Amino acid sequence: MIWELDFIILTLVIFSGIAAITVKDLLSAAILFGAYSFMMCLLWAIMGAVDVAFTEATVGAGVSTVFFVAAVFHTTRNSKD
Amino acid sequence: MGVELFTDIASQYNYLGVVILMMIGLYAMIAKNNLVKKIIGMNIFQTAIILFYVSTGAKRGATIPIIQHGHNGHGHEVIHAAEYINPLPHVLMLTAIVVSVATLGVALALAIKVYHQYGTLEEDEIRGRLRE
Amino acid sequence: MRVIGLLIVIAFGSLLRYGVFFFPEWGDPASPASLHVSPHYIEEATAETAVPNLVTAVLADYRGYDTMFETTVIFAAGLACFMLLRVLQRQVPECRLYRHIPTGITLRIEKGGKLPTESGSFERIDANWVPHDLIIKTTARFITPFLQIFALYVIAHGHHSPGGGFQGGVILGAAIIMFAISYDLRRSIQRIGEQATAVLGSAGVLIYAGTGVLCMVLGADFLNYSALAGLMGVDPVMARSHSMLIVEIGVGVAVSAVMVWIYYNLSSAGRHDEGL
Amino acid sequence: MQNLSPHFPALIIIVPLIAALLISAAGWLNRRFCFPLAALGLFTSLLVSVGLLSSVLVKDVILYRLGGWPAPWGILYRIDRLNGLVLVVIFFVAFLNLIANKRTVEESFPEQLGGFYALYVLFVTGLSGMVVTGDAFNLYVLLEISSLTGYALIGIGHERAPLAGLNYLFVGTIGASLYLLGIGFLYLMTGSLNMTDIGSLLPGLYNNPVVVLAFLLCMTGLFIKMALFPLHAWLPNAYSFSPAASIGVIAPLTTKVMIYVMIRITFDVFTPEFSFKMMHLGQVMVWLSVAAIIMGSLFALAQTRLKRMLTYVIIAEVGYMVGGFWLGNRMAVTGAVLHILNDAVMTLCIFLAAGAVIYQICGDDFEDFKGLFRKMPISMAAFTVAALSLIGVPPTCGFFSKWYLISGGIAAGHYGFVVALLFSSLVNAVLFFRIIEIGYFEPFPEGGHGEHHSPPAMEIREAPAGMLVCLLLAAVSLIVLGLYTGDIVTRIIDLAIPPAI
Repeated sequence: MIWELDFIILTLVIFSGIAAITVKDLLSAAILFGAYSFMMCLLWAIMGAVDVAFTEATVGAGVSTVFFVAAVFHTTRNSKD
Repeated sequence: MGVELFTDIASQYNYLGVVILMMIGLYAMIAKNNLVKKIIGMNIFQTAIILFYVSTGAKRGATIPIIQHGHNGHGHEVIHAAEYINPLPHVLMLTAIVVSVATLGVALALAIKVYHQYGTLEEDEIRGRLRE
Repeated sequence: MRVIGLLIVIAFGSLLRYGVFFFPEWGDPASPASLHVSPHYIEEATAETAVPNLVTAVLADYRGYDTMFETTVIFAAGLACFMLLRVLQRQVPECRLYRHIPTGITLRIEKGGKLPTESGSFERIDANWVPHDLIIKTTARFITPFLQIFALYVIAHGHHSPGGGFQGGVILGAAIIMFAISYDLRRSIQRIGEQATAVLGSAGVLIYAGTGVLCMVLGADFLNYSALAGLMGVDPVMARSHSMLIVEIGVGVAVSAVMVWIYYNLSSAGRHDEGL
Repeated sequence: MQNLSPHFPALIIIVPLIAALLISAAGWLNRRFCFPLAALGLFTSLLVSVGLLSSVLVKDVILYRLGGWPAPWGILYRIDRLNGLVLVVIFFVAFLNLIANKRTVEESFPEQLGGFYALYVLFVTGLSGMVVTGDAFNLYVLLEISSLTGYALIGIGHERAPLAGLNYLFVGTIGASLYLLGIGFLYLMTGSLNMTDIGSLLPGLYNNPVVVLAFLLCMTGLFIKMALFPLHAWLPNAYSFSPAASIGVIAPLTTKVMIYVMIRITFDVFTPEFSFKMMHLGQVMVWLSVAAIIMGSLFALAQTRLKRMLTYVIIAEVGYMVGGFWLGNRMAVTGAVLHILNDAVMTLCIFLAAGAVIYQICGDDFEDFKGLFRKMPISMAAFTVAALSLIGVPPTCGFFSKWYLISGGIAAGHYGFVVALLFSSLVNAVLFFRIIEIGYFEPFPEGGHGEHHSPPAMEIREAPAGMLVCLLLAAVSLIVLGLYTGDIVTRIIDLAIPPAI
């Protein structure tokens, strides 16, 4: 567990989290949320939690983003805040 | 006071990351106007708790919780617990990730239904339509 | 709302930040979390269950009851999406688009209109149709079998390498979802219908609960796999390893079926005709 | 049946779980089997829970190892008198409500019958699992099952149900995640997940701020899930727009089971010595529940629709139980535990009566109740019995639990709580007699029932037979519970409360 790498990935996770919330277009929010999950999966892998990383990669980055895009597809893309 | 504070932050920054992520998620759920943004905030809140659990199980200098030496002959060397990372939080967090996806699916289904009824995902517009 | 949100966040954040001061050192091997229960898992798991991957051992055996309810949570989510979104009366969509394959001309049929009968070579496409993309279709068709084999590998190989029922099940579901996205939802529903996904979802969880009931019938506690040793003709430790594989297969079946079921309902908002 | 009794603790969860899975499969294969399977599953679990309660009365505590592993490593079921009693109440309420609402479900969800009954039985499985389990994380997973199915059962209603369901989902997920974080803090400090194991490891750490924070987090999460006063905003909308069949099982059970979980955690995980003496939280909690009782009653007075009024009555009832428990003396805690039992059956009876009336007259404004005593005598009689019990009139069980709560309040010298209880009883009296008076004395309007779409006067007849039988059973059980309060308390509740209080 190289703590410098862990620190960098953690800051990337926090930035993509804040970006996923502040961006106005919902589709890019969904994609940013996929990126957030992927960064989270890297964080787990670095911390040695390999099974959790695998699950987060498949379930978090994979299927959640598809569900988000499917939902945005049936509602609107633009949001006020 | 400054140095001791810094070494404390240096050693616990992972837990600070947990607190920051949780606050991002909580802020999004309360203050954001759009329903899908609230759902994203809910997910960030749940993954922050998962980060907390996994960092409780971390051990410095330990390898991943898979026992490798079983293949070279069946010599049963003694397994020292300090060499392997604590597997219990990983098991709990497999459950929590699966629960967060299940909640996400139901939340998006409800959001689609709300959109078909009120034509918008913005909380204040929906409240306006409810008053008529 | 913004100010209330900020106030709550700052108050709650500082409370937690104050708590972090008193947390044990991050990552030190002497923290109580790694001294009380987990040493038993690390030291005895391979002896008691013959499974090198400790996480799978704890997931499917020591705390197997948790995992059964986890699969039930996924199944309940699939059921909830079905009940919330599914529209069962056949609605004729107001306009349907057809593309003439040789020439690429698209026909727009309004409500009630019929396709000219003698035209065999028309294929229906989604209302907001995507351009005729040969590349995506062929690569998707090429990748899908390898993806499914990898998913089965992940389910089966959960004992020795990271992976197991959940990860494999989601990858299996993702292969079908990829097919549904690259082609169109109707074609995917023709191959794997909604009835198949729903019944497979409950069958997966039934496999898990059935193994538990089988152990109970054979006299041991619920989900105590060593009772199946007689049935499988192996010693109790190997019986635990094999029944963990059965349970992982049940979880994989349930999770893949439910992921596809949720995708069908979410992507077509319950009408099951035009998805992503 | 006797050779199965060692497996009763596991059977009580597995029977409804497998029944739910078979119902969902039967929903696709042929729909006639859905209702019988659900009824059979819940009835067998009711019998198993009664058998379990009787064997617990003999053997004090039953332990059941899931997967055959000893306590801190595997998951352990620990059944004593407290959760044996709550189990019987859960399955009694669920079974009665299932039979009563058979017709309404067939009318409102004709094609999705299998899905609805599977969600219904999974909801009951989640609740009963929460009550039986002895493992903190297993309780979180079962909490998620019951909440998820609860969101779905509420979201399938009409008008504003999806929006109310979504708000309930957001608030419920925050509550469940706070509980999970609290358990994470405990795991960080003790390293174990079994409740009694944590309880035995904690005494050395009581003054550690992390344990205090864990206690606050767990309690806040549970207060959100049980809709205690400042955190109750999700309940009125969620409960008043959901379909009649699902509200009949959600309203009586969710808040009561969450109060049981609070009692279980304060007794087993944080021993009473820590929760009552060290945390000196009792005063704050009792004044909070006094506020809950008063605000719940006042809001109920302000409502014009029956269902919405009943939701505020539920919020006031939550205030009774939380206040009674945090008073801390034996009398008040007995009252709180007895009130869990009585309030579940009372809420079931009043919601069944309201459902029967609304099923016939398709509207729940107060003027619709004109002259209903002549047209629907039996359901209005049951409505009156439930109303008397909520007010607290002697033969019914409501009086006895209120009696214990009031005497506990006096013994603890907390007169604010006693005044709040009396005030709430008066307000309940005003609420329900207003309706009964409209129903009994106002003449039945001959020319149709008011202006909106309700059926013409001639067609209003008594509710269907299935609903009536369950309604009468619930009303009779209110009185039977009242009469047997004496030995329910002496044989079950007194021994369930640890002697430390």
